[in-house]
Amino acid sequence: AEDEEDAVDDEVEDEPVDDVDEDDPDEEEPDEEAAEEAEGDFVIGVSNTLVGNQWREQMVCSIQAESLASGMVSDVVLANRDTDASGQIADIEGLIGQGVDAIIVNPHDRTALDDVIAAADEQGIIVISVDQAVTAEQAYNVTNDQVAYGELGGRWLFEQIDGEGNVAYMRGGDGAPADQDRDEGFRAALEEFPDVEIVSEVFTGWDPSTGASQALDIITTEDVDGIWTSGIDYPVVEQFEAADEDFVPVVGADNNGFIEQLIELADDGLTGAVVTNPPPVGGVATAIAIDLLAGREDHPQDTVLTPEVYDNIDDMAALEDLYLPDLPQGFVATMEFEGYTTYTQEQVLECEGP
Amino acid sequence: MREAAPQADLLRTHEVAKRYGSVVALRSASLAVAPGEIHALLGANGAGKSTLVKILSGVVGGDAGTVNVHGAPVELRRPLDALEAGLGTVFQDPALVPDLTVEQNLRLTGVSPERVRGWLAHMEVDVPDLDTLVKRIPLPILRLLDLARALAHEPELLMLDEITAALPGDYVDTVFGVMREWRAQGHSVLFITHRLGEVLEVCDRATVLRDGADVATVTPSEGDERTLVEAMLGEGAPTRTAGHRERDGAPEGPVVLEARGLTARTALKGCSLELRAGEILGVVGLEGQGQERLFDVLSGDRPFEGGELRVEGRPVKPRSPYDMIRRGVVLVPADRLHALLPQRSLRENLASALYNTVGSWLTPVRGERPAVEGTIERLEIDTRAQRQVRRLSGGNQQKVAVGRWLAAGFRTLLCFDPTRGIDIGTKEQIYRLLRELADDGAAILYYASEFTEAPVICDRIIVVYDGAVVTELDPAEADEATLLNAAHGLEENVT
Amino acid sequence: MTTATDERAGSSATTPGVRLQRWLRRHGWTIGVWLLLLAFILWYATLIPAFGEFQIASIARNSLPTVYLALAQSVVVIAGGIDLGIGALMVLANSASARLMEDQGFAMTLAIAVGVVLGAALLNALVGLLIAVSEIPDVVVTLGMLFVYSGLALLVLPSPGGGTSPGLRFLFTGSETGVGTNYWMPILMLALPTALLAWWMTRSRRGLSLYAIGSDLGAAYLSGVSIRRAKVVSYAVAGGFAGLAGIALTTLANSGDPRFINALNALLASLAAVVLGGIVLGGGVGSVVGAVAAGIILFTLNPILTAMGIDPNTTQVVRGVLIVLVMMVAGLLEWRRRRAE
Amino acid sequence: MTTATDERAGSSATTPGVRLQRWLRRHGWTIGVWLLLLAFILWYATLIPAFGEFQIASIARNSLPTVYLALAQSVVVIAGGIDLGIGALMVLANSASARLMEDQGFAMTLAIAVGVVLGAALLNALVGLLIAVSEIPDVVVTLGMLFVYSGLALLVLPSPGGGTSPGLRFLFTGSETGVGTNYWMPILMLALPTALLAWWMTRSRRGLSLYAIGSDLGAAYLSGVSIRRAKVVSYAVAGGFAGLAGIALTTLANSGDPRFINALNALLASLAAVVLGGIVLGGGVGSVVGAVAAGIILFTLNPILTAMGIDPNTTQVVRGVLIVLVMMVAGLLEWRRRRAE
Ligand SMILES: Nc1ncnc2c1ncn2[C@@H]1O[C@H](COP(=O)(O)OP(=O)(O)OP(=O)(O)O)[C@@H](O)[C@H]1O
Ligand SMILES: Nc1ncnc2c1ncn2[C@@H]1O[C@H](COP(=O)(O)OP(=O)(O)OP(=O)(O)O)[C@@H](O)[C@H]1O
Ligand SMILES: [Mg+2]
Ligand SMILES: [Mg+2]
Repeated sequence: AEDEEDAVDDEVEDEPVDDVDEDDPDEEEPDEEAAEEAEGDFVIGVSNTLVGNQWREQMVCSIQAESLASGMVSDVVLANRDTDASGQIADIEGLIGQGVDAIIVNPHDRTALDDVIAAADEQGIIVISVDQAVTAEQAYNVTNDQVAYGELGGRWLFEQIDGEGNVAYMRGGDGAPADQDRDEGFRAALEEFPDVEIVSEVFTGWDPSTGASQALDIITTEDVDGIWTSGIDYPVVEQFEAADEDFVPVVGADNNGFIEQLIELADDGLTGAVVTNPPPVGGVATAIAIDLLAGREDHPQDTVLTPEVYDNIDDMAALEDLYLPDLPQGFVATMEFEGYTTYTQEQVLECEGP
Repeated sequence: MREAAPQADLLRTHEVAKRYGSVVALRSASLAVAPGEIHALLGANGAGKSTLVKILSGVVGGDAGTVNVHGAPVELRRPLDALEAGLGTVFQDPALVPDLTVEQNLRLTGVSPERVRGWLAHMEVDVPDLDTLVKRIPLPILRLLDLARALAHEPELLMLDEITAALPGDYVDTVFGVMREWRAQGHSVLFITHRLGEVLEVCDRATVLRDGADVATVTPSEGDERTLVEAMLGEGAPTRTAGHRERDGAPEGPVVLEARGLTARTALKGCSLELRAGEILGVVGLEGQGQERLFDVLSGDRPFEGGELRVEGRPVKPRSPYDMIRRGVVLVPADRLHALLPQRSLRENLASALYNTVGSWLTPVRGERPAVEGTIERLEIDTRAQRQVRRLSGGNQQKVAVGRWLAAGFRTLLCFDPTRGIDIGTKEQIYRLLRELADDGAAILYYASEFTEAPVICDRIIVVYDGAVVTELDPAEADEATLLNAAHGLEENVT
Repeated sequence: MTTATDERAGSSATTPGVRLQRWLRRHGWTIGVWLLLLAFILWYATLIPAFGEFQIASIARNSLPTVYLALAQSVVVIAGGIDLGIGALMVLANSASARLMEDQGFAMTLAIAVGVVLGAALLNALVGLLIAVSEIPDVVVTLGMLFVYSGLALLVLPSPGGGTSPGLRFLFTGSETGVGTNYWMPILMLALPTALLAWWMTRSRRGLSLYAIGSDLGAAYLSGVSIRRAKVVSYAVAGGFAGLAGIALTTLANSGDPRFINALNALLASLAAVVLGGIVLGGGVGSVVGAVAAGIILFTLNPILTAMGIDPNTTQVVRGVLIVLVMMVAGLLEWRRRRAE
Repeated sequence: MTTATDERAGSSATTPGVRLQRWLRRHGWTIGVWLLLLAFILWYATLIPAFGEFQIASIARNSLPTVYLALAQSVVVIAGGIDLGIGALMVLANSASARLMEDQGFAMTLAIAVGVVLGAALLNALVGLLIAVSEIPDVVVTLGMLFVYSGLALLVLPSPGGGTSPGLRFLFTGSETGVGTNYWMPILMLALPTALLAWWMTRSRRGLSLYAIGSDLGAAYLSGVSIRRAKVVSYAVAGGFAGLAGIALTTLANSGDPRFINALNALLASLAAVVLGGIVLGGGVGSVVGAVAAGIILFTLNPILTAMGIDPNTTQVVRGVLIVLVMMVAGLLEWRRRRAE
């Protein structure tokens, strides 16, 4: 996975650093606190509102693993349940009450957390939003660039079908910020290809079985030349096999199962591209939080990790590198970020915090 | 036939006891039933008869005491134990599952349909199709089905708990026929009833329970009623005149409730009556002549199509009981538990009718406590099991059904068979209460399924037949024969 | 007097015609639901360009989980209970089986399937026992179990994954890949358990005892039915069917999915199927056969609404209105019949 | 005999001591739930480094939606019904209010809030009317409404968004930003509606009529209660409280969220609160005051389990087990008391 990590590093370095607001009076507080605290005594709180989801699971595990590997965190407090924005606010309030030093949130809503994040900041708690950015100015954001995700994958697909034809657009969760961002990018790419038509647009809700049955519907009733998926990829490819139809180009995410299909089915005519959407953003956020708490290094307010695109035409080697033969289909193959995460793959898989 | 020594009893219970929480349902019941006899089990409400029967049929476990069959002790832990010991039961409550067909019910209890059909044929009850849902079968037939099912087990002792309470006269005779036949075969019958006439007619011996203990075993014969009543109720048993009017002649009060040619579906075919303040008007009729619908219509529970209904001179067309309750007309229905809140406390039940007297959205309820306590005292309601009305004995439940209207106030009382399944002592209390109410100016319409009741307490009697009032009688001349004739629609000459 | 006697007697002289009429009346609802299902399928056939074996197979296999769950809920409801945990138990069975069956051979997966079904039956029997012994209302205990089962599912399988063997997939879906045109296998898997359960419920003493406790606890008790045992049996059978539903899910998706929302959606579907199927909440009335048709109807709604091009957000509204409408029509018919009687 | 007479007489001469005893016994459950809540909060206080105004305010304001919804469900359940659509109605009110209130001033948002509450009451009153007139069981109609309301919510607000005014946020949460240490305002918003509702339910004729129809429909009818009106009123009141819950959600999150899962989670919470609060499903028994405490307990569980560091996946299991346990303890106490009587 060397290429990819390098690539990501590059992206991060490209990020403009001017987001950091120098006059922010709160900025100094964490450092003072850190000075008082003995090293290795930080408590990190995590707020996540979707459980039973592989990606989120790995995100949380990367937080645990990084906390353990850093040796500077004494406890990770998980507020992890299915809930909505108001529930997440309550969870964060609970974490504030626990006296955590930093909170890593995967926000349910862009704006709803503004005030509670401000309240946490007042108490000197560092808040880092991962996966999706929040509007709260006090928060650090560590995100995968979802607009780019939509755009890169879209462009690959439209080029693959030579700029004309029917495309199925299998989106994620209706209303989710990530889905909206990806949509923005996808539409931007679509603008450039006037002869491409979307013949079917569905929301999978990022649910494999929903996606599978929708894909089957599409394959058997529509004449499509390509399919863009928001990460529900290998179930879609399975439907082609099941329905015994000829493959069309498929765009998916860095799911282990999809990578496997791209490698194994290349000879049967499957072409496809992986757009990375790595869950270790959690680990990255943890590393940043520890840096800030220990006063070791300053970080920009926003860290945006741009996805990579690997297809099974030109980047077969990269795919084979990513592939993890012993792990399940749904597992996301990108597990680390060089430059940020210090854990080993085993530590992520064990998923145990300090 | 069994060759048993005469002294060897078929069944002997020794000091059987049962308590529900702190309420002693059965204190110490000893009972001996000889082979080849019909043995009556008598007692006031709450004496513990049903409880004893349930213990003997293995449905309820006793707390103490022993049960011997043919001299050998038996453990009755399950209904099957009782059946194997030769004890078969017809319970007071129907024991057939309403949503299953008769055949499925028989399968459920492991009884052969052939035998049941045979017994029904023997009783000359037209065999209902066994593939009928039980809930579509009328209650009297169900009771006979229960009986046939019990007989199909060929029990040595057949226990019948108030089987005749829900049966019309001809079927009562059928049941008596079966009982005699059973006795003739050397088997025995344990028979529970509140009707002393039936005891005198068919029973060889009678055991009387009082307050959960046996007090006497007698051989009943004509003229023994008084003795039996005293045994059941103890010293100072009331006489059967409590409800009688003091003065003679028709009451002079104004007409408060008037029906003119009421029709309702096929049940009422032009029914007319006048009810005056201060009188108890008796209604007499055979089963299913429309009297039930008449009460429902008068109380606003069900609609009528034709005719006219007036309360205090003003015509009304009630859409729900509330319309009649507002006008002071209240109902005490046949099924008392239907009118009460069985799971709720005695006091809540008495207070429930009060809620109609308070304002609608924001007015608070006031003055409920004195009204409730006053009613409890006036009716001498037994408050031992007051936490849930369903645990009161039948008689006390009946008092609550009347009492809640007493607490709330009314002008016209419609009583449908208020003494069904009620012991003589309580009956007298209810008669007395109704008379007091009438003397205070209330108008009371009173239906009794037992023909002997109406002449005792009513000022006038009307007879319903086929959905109409056919006759009016003076209680003085209404002996049982006259009433029966009229009820069969035979004396059409009288207005 | 004559009329009265006639009525008493009338019941004995049942001609075949009368019997047929009574049979139709008694099973009217069940027949009605099956006719409705037929109508829906015919309607669906006119909505799409080609209706054939593939669609029949698709409907049959994809409605398997809903149908099994409808059967499970039916049994409990007929016995006078309600099982709010049934959907979560299905999800637990799905998660556990997908995890255990991954990369196993057919024989092994079959053994695991049997084990999961028995395990689910045992687990839910314990729930029934708790209800019977403690006399806490069904809703309360099973509401608790809804959380317990879904929590266990997440512990067993933290995120979607797992798999099963092609052989087992063939057994349930009629195809080793889970897709295909073989509709005999899934129809058999629908019909066989339904027929067995329906027969057991209405013909065997134990099955009848479930109707008995649902219909009238007192009468059942006096008839010598062991109420506790009947309660436990109803929950055990329901648990077994929930386990079967979980296995069916595993074979359909070739994976497990432990998310809470699945449990809730499945629960709602089972309740809707029971209600539409004419099984009266409160117990004692209805046939499991009706619930099966209702379960398939509920499933068929999705492709129909999609084929009609209805906005996915409106789909929810349509589904709700449909449930209420069907119940209203049925209620109206019932009311008219009662009035005419 | 003497004892019996004594006991009979005893009832009329009620000493203050006896009255207190009777009051304690009658309200035992409600008192018990409040004590349990107290115990939970004390426990929570020992689990975290500093327990103060912030925590009290946080618990008070964040449990507002659950509490309002618990009140709503209580009213319907006491009146013998059950409203499966109540959570979805809350979500609809939340979505509609968040959409309408965005960028509006305080006066306008207040007017919208009133409008939404009244609208929700009216909408649910129609549901009650449908149930009362058609006599279709409550579960069925409200199950349908669950889908209808959530569909409408998605139509009103296709994806999370919207907002409200700082003034309205202050009204519900005690802070214009929704976070802070002012606990008086949210506690007032908890206590005032509860007190009003409790008073109305037990003191006014209309309120008592809800208990009456819940206790025994037939008996209520024969006592002259208008069953239809009482049913409609129960659903209308519940609708109003669901509307209030929706507004509370809007002020807490400063946004609306139309997703189905929210409706289901809210429904489950309302059912659990009612059950824990001692309101008997089936109707007629219980006090809305108990449901309030239960609602807060259910909310407080989250921070407690987090603070205890329990594996999040186990949390579900713990929650379920807790519901069952509390009910079992309560059942045991009730049983012992009955035995001692
Ligand atoms: N489950 C119960 N809980 C409390 N008390 C009960 C219960 N069942 C019966 N009792 C009480 O036990 C006493 C005996 O009741 P039981 O019904 O056995 O009398 P009975 O002789 O059959 O009267 P009846 O003539 O009304 O049938 C009554 O006072 C009744 O209140
Ligand atoms: N196993 C049991 N556990 C608890 N309560 C029981 C049991 N069996 C019967 N009861 C209760 O006992 C009460 C009355 O008992 P019993 O059967 O002796 O009265 P009954 O003769 O039917 O009364 P009545 O003649 O007035 O109808 C019933 O209300 C019933 O709820
Ligand atoms: Mg009795
Ligand atoms: Mg009795």
